[in-house]
Formats: sequence, structure tokens, C-alpha cells
Amino acid sequence: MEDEVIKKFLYVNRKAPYGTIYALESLEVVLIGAAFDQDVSLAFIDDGVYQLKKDQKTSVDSGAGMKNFSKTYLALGDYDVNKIYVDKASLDERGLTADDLMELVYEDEDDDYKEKSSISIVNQEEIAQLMEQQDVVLSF
Amino acid sequence: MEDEVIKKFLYVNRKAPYGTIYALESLEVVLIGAAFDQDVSLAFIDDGVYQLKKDQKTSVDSGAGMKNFSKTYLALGDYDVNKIYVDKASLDERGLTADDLMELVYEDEDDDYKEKSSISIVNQEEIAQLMEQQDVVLSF
Amino acid sequence: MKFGILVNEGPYQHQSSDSAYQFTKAALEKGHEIFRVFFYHDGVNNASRLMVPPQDDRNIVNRWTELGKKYNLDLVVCIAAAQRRGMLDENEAKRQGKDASNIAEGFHISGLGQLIEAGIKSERLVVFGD
Amino acid sequence: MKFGILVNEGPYQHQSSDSAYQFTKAALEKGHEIFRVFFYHDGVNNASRLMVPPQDDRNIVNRWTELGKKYNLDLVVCIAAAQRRGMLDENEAKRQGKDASNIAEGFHISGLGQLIEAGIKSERLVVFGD
Amino acid sequence: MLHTINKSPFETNSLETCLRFARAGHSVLLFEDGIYGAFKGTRFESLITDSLKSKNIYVLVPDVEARGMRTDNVIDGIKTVDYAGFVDLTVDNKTVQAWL
Amino acid sequence: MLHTINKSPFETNSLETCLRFARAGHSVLLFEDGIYGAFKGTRFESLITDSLKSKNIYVLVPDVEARGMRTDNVIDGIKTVDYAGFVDLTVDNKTVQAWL
Repeated sequence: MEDEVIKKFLYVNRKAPYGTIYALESLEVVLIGAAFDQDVSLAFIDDGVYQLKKDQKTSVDSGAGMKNFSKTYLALGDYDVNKIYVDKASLDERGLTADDLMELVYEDEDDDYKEKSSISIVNQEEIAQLMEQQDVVLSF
Repeated sequence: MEDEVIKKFLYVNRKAPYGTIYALESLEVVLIGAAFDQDVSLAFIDDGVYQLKKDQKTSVDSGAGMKNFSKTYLALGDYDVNKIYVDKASLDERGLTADDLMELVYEDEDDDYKEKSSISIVNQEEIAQLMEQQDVVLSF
Repeated sequence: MKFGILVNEGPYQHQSSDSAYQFTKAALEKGHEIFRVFFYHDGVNNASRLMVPPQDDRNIVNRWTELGKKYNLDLVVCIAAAQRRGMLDENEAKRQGKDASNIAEGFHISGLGQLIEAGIKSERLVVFGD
Repeated sequence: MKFGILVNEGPYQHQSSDSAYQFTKAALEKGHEIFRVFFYHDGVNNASRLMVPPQDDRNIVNRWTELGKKYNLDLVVCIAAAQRRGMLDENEAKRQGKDASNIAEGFHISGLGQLIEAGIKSERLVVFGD
Repeated sequence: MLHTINKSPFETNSLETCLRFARAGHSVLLFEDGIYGAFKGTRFESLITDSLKSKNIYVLVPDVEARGMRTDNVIDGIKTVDYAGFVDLTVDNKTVQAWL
Repeated sequence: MLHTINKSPFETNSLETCLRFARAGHSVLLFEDGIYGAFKGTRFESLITDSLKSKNIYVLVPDVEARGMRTDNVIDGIKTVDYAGFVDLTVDNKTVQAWL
């Protein structure tokens, strides 16, 4: 059945949030895409790592006057989007560590629904391998 | 009389042509602005120097399928826009020299209408000084 | 081969919009199939029938409409991205209580699922953006 | 002090459009005068009355219209940039033989001379772009 | 003279070019994605620290907070402003140049 | 795998990041403002020359010509393609990744 085709989808995020809409609208694709039962991974590279920065504070009525969409990342685990790869070199040159990122977690149904981290901080070679395994790469 | 205010306008061009529309639409501002008898200068910095590259070849019906607007630069002299400053360091790192640029000229009415080059290739300090003297800086 | 095309930038401002068109046309002329062209982000603005470019310039919306007609293309404009930016077809305009619509002939508005489907059903997905 | 504001990018896609609004509002609240806000390049798309952003997001065109009304702002959309991109007021639509217009209340379409004039008549010109 | 930077220094060359042309005594405002240049521990810290010797550098707080960055992690010497402070900067400087 | 680059390496970091992740045997297409990375005598020439040892690099001729750049000044080893050749590259590679 055609419905059963499972492809590897990678979303590559290289842009900071708020300065442009790519981060927000990319996330909207990921959420819709989650309904399609494909094999989904997200990579955060370059300024894309800033998308996962915790403590984002803005609202339509205060501060920068833009909607705070960062909480949506926290919901990814519930949509079975739990393979999130963050480029270590990108964190390093920005003076960021894992502690600066939101805690994105999911419940592992193969391991008694234990809560596990969705984020893997990986090196260049691991991301390069990940990219090579994909069927579809969506870049924003 | 308010009409006689003469301000120093600097147009700063830092983007390559064709990849984005900024070069073309910036030039449209310069042409309209020429009718206002202000003291106009243009600076080409970073990828902006590519705007002046000679031999641009494209048309709506062939090649990249975009309109070739480069000939408009040649008309600037006729609009009394003849102070065109090109950043030497930007040319250097791109492997370009004065010979790669279009010949932009004007007729000097204070010197028996001799044809002179509108382009000055200048260093960082000269451009910094130029910027400091301006009343209005339009960046595209 | 079957292609999906994603267009992320609007007309004239970024060449992405032109490159996507030139690529799509070249693929069709080589006998490939275009499963769908999906317009997202500012890419939705490519679908405006109100464009009036200068006489000596290309007409980006007409170019897509004509290519669409010739090859029976599925030109899909993302509804969420379109709403934000003021791109509506007649139905959407009515539904939203707006007094006008601006989507050109040959384009239709649909959801992001159409992009995912293009990724699944096409053998190659090619992205044009900024 | 008298300000001119130049907005070079469209709504939602680039923060420039938001920053220009926040700056203009802050300047007005401090008692400064805004001689003109000039919308150029994709900035013309800020003037679309067809925008339907999500309920929980800001409405960029309404925000400008309301600020314009409150402070009697001169919100000018560049005609050449607008035509290319499909932004028309009623007169322009008629003149171009188009069946719809999309410019919101409070904005008006005019030529690039209005930008130069803003540069001459304002004490500061502040540019918001990409 | 006030220079404004709205791009991340990690993504584009706007900050570096701006600092090449800005002269002693000038002011530079980092806003939008430009704020990412303002923090300790980044690859651009020494460029900023050097520039602070002769220039005034400001960062827009609402854009810092939107992005979850911490004002207490801003490089020493950079001053924080809100939109009203941004307006004041454009009043205090005769010319404003946006490095887009 | 085919990587596409449409940004000038002088303006953004797309080319550099792409080359950091592209593996031996991969192909890279330079088009739109990305073509500026393809020429002799630029600051990026050695990066490109190094990459050519393990990767295939292509440049889109219509974008070169539009910008007045010379195909005879393209770095040795870079291959030239037109739009039809661009299509062929996407056919010959299983995945296409755009470095926007």
C-alpha cells in the first residue's frame, strides 16, 4: 500500500528565531508532518541552535511584540518527534552548552514509557552521516 | 526657501545584483532622487561591488531570465550622479580590479565638458570619512 | 523522474522564485514529472494575480500560470502562510469576511500536508529559498 | 525631532517590519514627529488589508493602520515596488485593469520622490531592512 | 554617527564590515538577530571588546529577551537600551546608517 | 548527495558550513549569488581548491553570465552546467540539500 511508504525526513534549521519567520514556519511543517508517520529527524546547525535557547520571552503585547512560539518545541515529543540533533561546534562558537537549551523530552514506549531527552549534541561527522541517510531534506 | 535645502545623500550598496532585487530598486531610488538636486554619493562595499561588474548578460527570455538592468548605471553620469566610491578592500578579496568594472563617466561642466570617470576606488578611511559627512544614508 | 518543488521566497525580491521556475521548466522540458510545486513562506506571494511588473520585465505570476496550464501542474499555495500575508482565493476571502481575493488562476490553496505528501510521493524534493 | 522611516521588508517574514513599527511607536510616544513612513521593496506588503494572521499573533497591517489613525501618520507605499508585487489601491486597480485591490485603509500609494522628500524634510531617516 | 546592525555576526558579514568603517566615537546598536554579537564567550567577543575601546556599543533589550539571551551575560561595556533608548540614540547622533 | 548553495560566500556562512558537512564523493552546485565562490583570485579560492580534492563542484552558467563573471575564470576542476544540467544533478543524486 502506498500509504505505508516510510521515508526519512530531515529538517535542517540554520536560522535564528524571530529575526525571520523561518524557525516558526519550519516548526509548523514539522508538526503537520508528524501526522504522516514518517521517520523524522531535526538538525540544528549554525544560528539554528538559538531556536532551542530556553527562557525566550516576548509576547504580542510586550517586548519585541512578537508571538513567543518556543513552547511548541516542548510539544514535539508528544508528536513522536524525538530525534533532535544539535551541532556541537555551533554551540561552542556561540558560547552555549546543553544547559542553555530547552529540555525537550519524550516517553520511550519501548522502555516502559521512561522520559528521555530528545536532544543529542553531536559532532560534525555524525550530522554528515545523518544527512547522507535521508530521503528528503527540508531546509529553512 | 525650503526648496533650496541641499542635503548630502549617500546610497550604500552592499548586495550583489540579481540574487536579490535590492541593487535594482536602489538604482531606481537614485534615478528619481537625481531630480531633487541634492548632493548625492554612492558607495559600493562588500558584494555591492559586483553591481558594477561589466559584461552582465541576461534577458527576460534567455539565461537567468531576469532583466539586465546594468546599463542603467551607465546613465548615472547624465543624471549628474558622478560621485561613485568603490571600496578597494572589497574588490581585492574578490579578485577584482578597476578593469572589471563598467566605465561610468560624466561630462565635467566646470572643465569644458571633459569626460571624466565617476568611479573612485578608495580605501576604508576615505569611505569612513565620506559616511561621516552625510546627512542621509540610505542602505539597500 | 518525479519531482517536488518548494518555493520559499516571493517574486522579484529574491532570485529563488526565478530559479524555482527555471528549474521546473527545465525538468519538464527534459520529460520529468513535477508532482507538485508548493509555495511556502513569502513564496505564497508568487501567486498574486494583481502583479503589474514593468513592461520590459518578466511577469512571474503569468509565467507560472502558463507553465501550469501547459503541463497541468499542481501549484499549491500554503494556506497558513498565505493567510498571514494576505493571499486569499475567493472561498477563503468569503470565509474570512474579506472583500477581495488575489490568487491567480491555476494556483490553489491547501494545507502543509500537501508539502509532506510531495516529499513522500516525489523521488526528489528540491528547495528554493533564501 | 522629525523622523522619516523606511521599511524594506514584508510582514511576518522579517522582523524589520516589526522593528520599524516598534521604533515608530516609541518615537511618537516620546513626542517626536514622524514626517512619513515609506514602504519599499517587499515592505509594500505590510499594507495588505487581506492579511488574516492567527488569532494569537499580532496583526501587522491593523497595527500600522491604528497607529496611523492615532497620530495622523503619512503611510506611503511605493508605487513601482507595489505594482511588481501585486499591491494596488482601487484607483491603481482600475487603471491597470485589475479586478481587485488590496491596500488597507490609511496607506496611500505614491512615487519614490516621497522617499527622497522624507530624506530632505526629516531630521533623521531610519532604515529597517534585511 | 549611529550604526545599526540587525544581522547575526555568525550568519552574515554586516557586523564585521560595520566595525571596519565605524570611526572612534561612533555608536553601534545591535538589535534583532544582531544581538547575538553582544555576549560573552562567543567567537566575536574579542572583536567587540576591541571595538569598545573606541566606540559605544548598545544592545536592544526586548530583542535579547525574546531570544532567551541574558542581559547579565552581555559583554562588559555594552549598554542596554529599550525602544525608547533606540529612539534617543537616533536623536543624539546626526546620521543613522543601517548595515543591512 | 547534492548540496546547493545560492548565497555569496562573502556575505553569509552557507558555503563554509556546507563544505564542513559535505562528505567525500558528494556534489556541490553553486548558483544564484553562490556562483561568486567559483572564481580564481578570491579569498575563497583555496577553500574551493581543497574541496575539489574530494568533492565535485558545479557552477550554473546562466547565473555566472547574468553577473558578468567569466566562465574562463572559474577555478580549474569546477564543472559548468545549465538548468538542464542542474536537473541532471538532482536526478543523479538521491538527496538534494539546499543550504539556504
